Order: sequence, then C-alpha cells, then structure tokens
Amino acid sequence: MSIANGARIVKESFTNMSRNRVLTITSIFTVFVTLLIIGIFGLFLLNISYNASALDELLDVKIFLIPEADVYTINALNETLNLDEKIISVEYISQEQAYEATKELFDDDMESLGLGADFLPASFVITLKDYEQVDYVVEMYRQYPSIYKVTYHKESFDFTSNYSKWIRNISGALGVVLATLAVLLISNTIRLTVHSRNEEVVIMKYIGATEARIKIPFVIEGGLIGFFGAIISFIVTGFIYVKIYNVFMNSSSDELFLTGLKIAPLQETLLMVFVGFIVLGVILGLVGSLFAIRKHLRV
Amino acid sequence: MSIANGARIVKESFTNMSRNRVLTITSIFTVFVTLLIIGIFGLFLLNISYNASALDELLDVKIFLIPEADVYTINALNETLNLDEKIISVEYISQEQAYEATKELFDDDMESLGLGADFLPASFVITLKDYEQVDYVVEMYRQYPSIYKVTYHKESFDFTSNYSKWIRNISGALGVVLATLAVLLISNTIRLTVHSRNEEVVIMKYIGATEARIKIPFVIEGGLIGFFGAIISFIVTGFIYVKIYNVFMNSSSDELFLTGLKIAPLQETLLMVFVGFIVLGVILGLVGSLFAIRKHLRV
Amino acid sequence: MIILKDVTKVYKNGSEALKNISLAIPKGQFAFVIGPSGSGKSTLVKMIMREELPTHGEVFVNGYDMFGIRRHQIPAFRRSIGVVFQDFKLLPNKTAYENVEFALQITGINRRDIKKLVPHLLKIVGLSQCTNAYPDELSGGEQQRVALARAIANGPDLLIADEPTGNLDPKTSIGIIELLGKINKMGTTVLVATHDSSIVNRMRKRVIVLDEGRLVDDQMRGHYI
Amino acid sequence: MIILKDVTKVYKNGSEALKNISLAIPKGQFAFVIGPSGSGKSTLVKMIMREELPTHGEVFVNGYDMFGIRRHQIPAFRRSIGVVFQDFKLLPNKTAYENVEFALQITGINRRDIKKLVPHLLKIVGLSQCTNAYPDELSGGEQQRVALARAIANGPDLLIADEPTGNLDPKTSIGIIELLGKINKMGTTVLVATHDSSIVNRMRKRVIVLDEGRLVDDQMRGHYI
Ligand SMILES: Nc1ncnc2c1ncn2[C@@H]1O[C@H](COP(=O)(O)OP(=O)(O)OP(=O)(O)O)[C@@H](O)[C@H]1O
Ligand SMILES: Nc1ncnc2c1ncn2[C@@H]1O[C@H](COP(=O)(O)OP(=O)(O)OP(=O)(O)O)[C@@H](O)[C@H]1O
Ligand SMILES: [Mg+2]
Ligand SMILES: [Mg+2]
Repeated sequence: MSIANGARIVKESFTNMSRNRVLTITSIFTVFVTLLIIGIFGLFLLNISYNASALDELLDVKIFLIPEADVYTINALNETLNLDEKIISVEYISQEQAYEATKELFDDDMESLGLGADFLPASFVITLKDYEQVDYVVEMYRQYPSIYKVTYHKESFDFTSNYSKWIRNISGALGVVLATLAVLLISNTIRLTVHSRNEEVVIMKYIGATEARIKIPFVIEGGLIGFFGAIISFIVTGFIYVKIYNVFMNSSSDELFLTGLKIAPLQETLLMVFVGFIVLGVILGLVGSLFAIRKHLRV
Repeated sequence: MSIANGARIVKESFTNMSRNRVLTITSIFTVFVTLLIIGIFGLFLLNISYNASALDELLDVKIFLIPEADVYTINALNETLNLDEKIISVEYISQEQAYEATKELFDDDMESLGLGADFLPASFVITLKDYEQVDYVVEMYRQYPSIYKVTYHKESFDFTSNYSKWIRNISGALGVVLATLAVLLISNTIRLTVHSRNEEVVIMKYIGATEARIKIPFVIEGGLIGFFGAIISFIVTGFIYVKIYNVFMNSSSDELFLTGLKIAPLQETLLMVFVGFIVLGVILGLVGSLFAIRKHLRV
Repeated sequence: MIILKDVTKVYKNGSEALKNISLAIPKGQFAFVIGPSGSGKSTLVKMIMREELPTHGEVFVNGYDMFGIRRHQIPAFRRSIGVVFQDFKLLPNKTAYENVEFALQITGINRRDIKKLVPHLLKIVGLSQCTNAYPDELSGGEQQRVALARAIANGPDLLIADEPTGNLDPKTSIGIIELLGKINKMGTTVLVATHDSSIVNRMRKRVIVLDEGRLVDDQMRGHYI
Repeated sequence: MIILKDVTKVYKNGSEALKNISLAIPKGQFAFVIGPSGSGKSTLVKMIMREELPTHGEVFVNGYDMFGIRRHQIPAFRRSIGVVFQDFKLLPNKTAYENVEFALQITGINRRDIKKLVPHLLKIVGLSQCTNAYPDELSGGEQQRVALARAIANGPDLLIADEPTGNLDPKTSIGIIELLGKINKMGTTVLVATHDSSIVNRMRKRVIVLDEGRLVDDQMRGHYI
C-alpha cells in the first residue's frame, strides 16, 4: 500500500466515524465508561495493596540490653543496627524512658511498689524491611554478649504477614478479573458496532474489494474508538486521582490522617494508568474490530 | 389492550429477539458482564465494609477492681456488665491470671523482683457494641465504689473508629460510582441495539402504528435482555461467592484464618445480590429501551 | 381528498424537488403522476403521507392539515392511507405473511379475521407460495407485491403507489394495475407514481406530469407521451 | 465466458429458484434474461457473480470455476465483473461520487485518473448535479444510475445488470440501454435481466427466457412476447 493510499484510508476511517456518529459516540462512551471502572477500581485495589504492604513495616522487634551495657557498647550496637540493611528503622529506649512509659501505664503506682528507674532494661526497637527475615535477625542479635534478650510478637508477625499477603492476592486477582471483564465489554461493543454495518461489508465484498481493503478502515476505526475512549477515561480518572491524592496530602491534621492510610504516589500511578488505558483501549479496539469483521467477510 | 393482544405482543418480543439473535445475545452478554463486575466488586466492597465494622468490636475497655473486692461484689458486677446492652462481651481476669500474663511477658523475672500474685489487680475486659459510647460507659462505671479504675486505649479507639468509618465511606462511594457506571453501560448497549433497528421503527411509523404499539415490544425486549443478563450474572456471581464463602468457612486451621478476615453471611448477601441484579437489569432494560426508542419515533 | 397549495420542497442538502405545486385530487379519483427520474414524484408522495413536510405551501389530506395535525393523530391518519413505497420498506425481520398481518394488527382487527384476510390478500397479488419467506428471501417483484398487499390490507381511503410495477414483468404489471382499478371502483382514491407507459396508456385516467419539480401537465384522460 | 452446466439452485428455505439450467454466453455477447417475477433471473445473476453457489451443477465465469476458485482470488474475479444489483447495493455512508470512486480505488487506479473518471462516469448516466448526495437523498432512478456508473467504472470484462431500468422513465431507459450497447461494442460481455419489453424489443439481441426456474426459450435475435 502506498503512502497516499494509506493516508486515504485513514481519512476514510475518520469520515466513516463522523458519518456513523451515533455508533461512534456510543462506542467511545462505552470504552470510556469501561476503562473508568477499570481505572477507579484498579486504583482502589492498587492502594489497598499499597497499604497492606505498608502494614508490614509496622511490625517491630525489641532488643533488650544487659543492665551492664555502657554508653560505648550502646553506641556501637546502635551503629551496627543502623548499618544492617535488613533493618529499616532503629529507636533507642533508655531505662528512664521505659520506666516513664510503664509508670504511665500503672498510674504512678510503681514508686509505691518500690520499683526504681532501673526496674526495666534499656532497649532498641527496630523495624525490618522484610518480615520474613525476622527469625534470622532475631537469631543473629541474640548472639551478641551485650544483648540480654530479643523479643517480638510472633503472632502479630504471622497475622500481619498473612493479612497483607491475602489482601494483595485478592486485590491482584480482582484486578485480573476486572481487566478480563473489561476486555469482554469493549470487544463486545466493537462487535455490535461492526455488526450494525454488516451491509457495508457485504457490498464491498460484492464489488470486489479485498478483505484487507475492507478490514483496514474498520480496524483503524476500532483503534481510534479505543484511543479516544482511553484518553477521555484517562483525563477523568487522572482528575479524580489528583483530587483524592490532594485530600490525602493535605489532611495531615484531620481525622483521615489518624487512620494511617497512605496513597500510592501520583506520577508513577498516573503513568501506569495512562499506559494501561492506551494499551487496553487501542489494542482492544484494533483486535476487537479485526475479529468482529472476520465473520462478516465470509461472502 | 386486550389480553390476547398483550400475549401477541409478548410473543412478538420473543420472536424479534430470536430473529435478531446476534444483537440479543451480544446485549445479554454485555448486561451479564456489567452485572458481574458490579457483583464481584460489590461483594468485595461489602466484605470490606463488613470487616471494617468487625474491627470496631476488637476494641476493649479494662475495668480494674479494687483489691478489697470480694467474690460477691465481683459476681454482682459481672452480672451488671452482662446485662448492660451497650456491652457485647465481658471477660473476667483474676489477679492470678493477670500475674501469669505479666510473668510471661517479663520472662519469669517477676519473682526475682519480689512481686507476688497480688501485684496486679483483678479486672473485667469488656467490648462495646458502639465505640462512640465509650466515654459514657467509662464515666458510668467509674462511679462504682468497687471499681478502682477504668482504662481504654483512647488512640486505638480514635484510630479504629476513623479507619473503619473511612473504609465504609469509601466502599459506599465506590459502590455508588460502580452502580452509576453500570447503568451507563447497560443503557448504552440497549441504545446500540435499538439504534441498529432504526429502520424497523421508521417503517412501523410510516404504516401507521401508534408509538405505544411500536415501543411496547422493544421495551419488553429490553426488559427481557436485562432479565436474562441478570439471571446469568446472578448464577455466576452466586457460584463464585459460595466457593469463596466455603473457603472462608473451611479454613479454621490454615493461614487465611489467622488474618481474622470475615465474610458476609451467605443467604442475606445472595438475596441482596439477586434483588439488586433483577432490579438493575430489568429496570435498566425497560427504561433504557424506552428512552433509546424515543428518538427514533420522531417521524 | 388531497389538496396541495403552492407546495415547494427544498431538501436539507439544497436540492429543490418540488416547485410551487398546486393540485387537488378529489375523493374516488384515480390519478397517475409521471415524469422523468428525479422529477419529484416520490417527493410528492412523501408530502402526502407526511414523510416530509413542505418547505413552503400547504398540504391537506383526508381532511388533515399536514402542518396542523397533532402528533397523536398521525398514526390514525397514516392508517387511512395505504402506501406502496418505491423501495418497498418491508419489515426485514418479518415474513411476507407477518408484514401484511402487522398492518392489520395495528388497525385493531380481530385475530380470526386477520387469519382469513392475510392469505386472501397474498393470493390477490399472486404470492400464495412465499408466505413464510423473509423479504431478503423474496425476488424484487415479490417484495413489491408484498408491499402492495400490505398497502391495501386495511381498505384505506387513499392508496398511494410509488412505482408499484417497477420490478414486475408486463403481465404481472397489468394484473396489478387492474387490481388498483378495482379498488378504485370500490371508492378508494388511488394515486400512482409511475414511469410505465403501457399501464398509463391502458387505463386512460388522469395523468399529472412533473418535470424538474414543476407541474407541467395535468390531463383528465391522459396518456404517456 | 459464462458457462452454466446443469445448474440447480434450492435456497435454504426450500424454494427452487433454478432447475437444471445449462447455458453458455460467449465473450463479447449481449444477452437479455427475461421471465416473470420470481422466475429466477436474479438467482442466475447471483450464480454468475458467486453471491450464491449452485446446489447442483457447475458455473464457470471468466475462466474461474465458481467451486474451485480460491478465497483470495474472489476479489479479483469480482472486479472483472461489473454488477448493477436489482436493489442497487450502494454504500449508504458514501455519496454518489464516493460510491463510484470506491469501485475505482479498489482496482488501484491512481488518484489523478480517478478524479477525472468519476465525474465523467456520473455525467454519462446523467447525474452531474447529485454527486454529493447520499443514496438516501437520491431518487430511485438516480440510485439505479449511480449503481450503473459504479458497475461500468473499471471497464469490466463482463457487465451484469439486474433490472437496470426498473426505476427509470422510458426516455432515460433508452439512453441507458444504448449505453450498454456501446459498452458491449467495445468488447464487454453484457447480460441484462429485465422485464422491460420495449428495451428488449428495441435491441434485438439474444433473449434467454426463464419461467419458474426453467430455461424455456433462448433466441439469438429474440424479442419480448
Ligand atoms: N432525502 C433527500 N434529500 C435530498 N435530496 C433528495 C432527497 N430525496 C430526493 N431528493 C432529490 O429530489 C429530487 C426529486 O427526487 P424524487 O425522489 O422525488 O424523484 P422521483 O421523481 O421519484 O424520481 P425517480 O423516478 O427516479 O424515483 C431528486 O433530484 C433527488 O435527488
Ligand atoms: N435468498 C433467498 N432465499 C430463499 N428464496 C429465495 C431467495 N432469493 C430468491 N428466492 C426465491 O427464488 C425464486 C427466484 O427468485 P429471483 O430473485 O431469482 O427471481 P427474479 O426472476 O429475479 O424475480 P424478479 O423479477 O421479481 O426480481 C423466487 O421464488 C424467490 O422467492
Ligand atoms: Mg421516485
Ligand atoms: Mg430479480
């Protein structure tokens, strides 16, 4: 096909779209709505996953020091912990701090019980990058002579790790289901659109147009319908996400902040949505119309 | 319209559907897929809400008794608490139990510290029906002479209540968005279906059929398309939900159980889905075709 | 029965199909409209059945003013007219039988009568064998005859036929035009747009001649020149 | 050029449209197919352009065997035939100009030539004014002439016209049929299915007569009885 021919056929596709306005607009609208569903729920699922992963970080391991540990030992250990790549954060809790905390809990009755500030040991509270390494980390630091004891809440670890794993699995599965159903919806719409132009296809065949010559404008139209649907959905989805993102970002003081919910980063997420929509819209438009038209070509 | 006439028109609708097989099947399929999306995500959102509400129940209030409280006082209080409608569960923790729990925590160092079993007071742990009543409940029981102290973790309360409120709000909003988009998708499909039969509508008008006579078979067809789509989606959605429900119910020992996730009750949920689908499918089918055809009638 | 006053029709794309046509066709008359291709015959038919409204002028048919008629009156008005469209306009998802049946149904005739009438009508136009065929399974002439059967089905006051013999052989054409003559004798006003000189010359009825949208001739016992 | 051997066509719904037809139309011949409505003329046309396949028998056209032809050869085969369909089959979303243009485009003629050819073709059939009208904005006869312009556009080896004057007045009909005569003189085989006795009798060409699907007569210089 020459370039002039190609240009002519693209022009024909646009002309066809404007002449079948109701069909075109309705199909673009359907692609738009379908991708909007994908977008909104996809982002919802993404953020659930994101928050579930964030949960893992909340788990901490307590490292209690022996009462004899002096400032140098403590500093050295602090450094070791900070350098450990498996550890995300390190917090030192002195004997005094531990005592104050306990005192609060027992409503100042400690002193009446004759318990002094050295009643509790000093400790480090660390959080791990990957909760699956907890056993390894605990075992390692237990060996240190300056460390009296290493504790963590085994059940919380198990609970949280399972919980977030499940949430991510379910979200992932739902994402796949959603995408599949969207594929069905969009290709179905394209099929309806092509079906209602069956007459044209048949006439073209009767006057001797090759299958390629008949298909190409339809396929381009399908691609364009997918493309326009995708662009509109992206604009709407993006707009909604930016709004929600801003609510999250500006809510540092209000009740939303209290929940500890986080939101997935703006740019990466929008880029992902954009690419996903264009791929889903355009490819489905192209492939959908190609398949839809094949049946009508058998004359 | 006589009954014979009515029967004839219903028959005509069925005949039309079978003669426009591709259109009918494609539309039913679209309604099916759309409702399936609604079903799967609706159930997902419902269960999120459900689990978020369940979170509230995890919050507990501790009621510490004065050391002098005797068995009778304790029993009386137990009864009072159990009868209180604002309280869901009541658990008694004796001094010994409290001591054992603490001992575990401190790795048996208690005794060496010279702390006996009466170091900690006996207590009741109660959970509230409605977390918003916590202040009231706490204030009330503080008045009791046999109660030494009432404590609860204010921040957890605030966090959890906000968290679950937000989750329920978001789920609710998403549910509404989803339903709206489904309405658009289904009525769009019906519009495409009617559009491609424009010719028929125009011919009927030209030979003098009244608008009602033209509309009614289309509206019935729309309703039937919605109905069949709804039934198929219900079967598939129901099947999936029963499967998932059984996984939850039979997982008492494996890792899923650990997460503490719950699933909304089977029968009520399925009933809700069924009613929702039928209403959404049939009403959208009827109204959608009614609106779609109106434009074509202006000749 | 049909009155056109100064009717001009300019289509949206600018083509002037009728120019200042004034015309009266009294009740019970049989009239031909002839003229070359594109002269406005079908447009005239469309004015009369209110498929299109005139750009200027007035049209009265069966006592209805085409501009003043209420939306809800249109169906009854159209049922009082039987039309054979040039392109047939058969319902594509209904068989020959059902197409005729539908025209009867909408008049509210009871089912028993319909069951007797439809085969009778199809027999009149010579289509007893193809009653269960869909339009796209019928030959051109067969479709045309189904359209005619439908148009005469409910005994209209006015019968308009736009090239009713365009796809028919001479013998069948004569049969059809004689049928129209019979219907006219029973009191129905008949208007036939045609280019078939033999049937026009055979009937010796009123002949209205259009050319490029203008009424150029109108003879009471005319013939095709 | 066209050979039918023992061709029988029974449609899916059971109607027997052609019964044991054997026929040969040599290259360069001009032939009419006549017969009453429903006699199988259009079905014969459908056999030749492979719109339908025969139930029994063989069909050879322009050297292609209708059963043996490969899927990818069909477009080229059909481009070697020009067809005027009884129901026109114009592309509804293309204007008169574009309908003719499309037929030229698919043959791969270059754009400059197309730009000259299309107006020329439309002028030949007398449609210079309506080039930008869509089919539903054209009168019946105008649509028929667009279909004719499209059929002759790329100088086919074989021209088949199914009732090409069914919607035309006698004068235009004669013009059209003389055009077909001219095209035939330049070497194109022409087959016209018609019921228009005047054009058949005017031309005195071969006349093939069908009745109820049977070939009942075949005269070299025949006329319409
Ligand atoms: N819907 C339309 N839009 C625009 N122009 C139209 C429309 N219908 C008809 N015309 C134009 O109006 C003129 C008259 O058309 P009309 O169909 O009335 O002719 P006609 O006499 O019936 O011709 P024929 O014998 O070929 O059927 C033609 O030039 C035609 O192109
Ligand atoms: N697609 C089809 N399916 C079933 N039957 C058909 C089909 N096409 C035509 N027929 C039947 O075959 C017979 C011949 O039809 P055909 O169209 O060939 O007739 P024709 O000679 O062209 O008639 P006309 O002059 O009315 O156009 C008719 O009885 C018709 O009902
Ligand atoms: Mg006309
Ligand atoms: Mg035919």
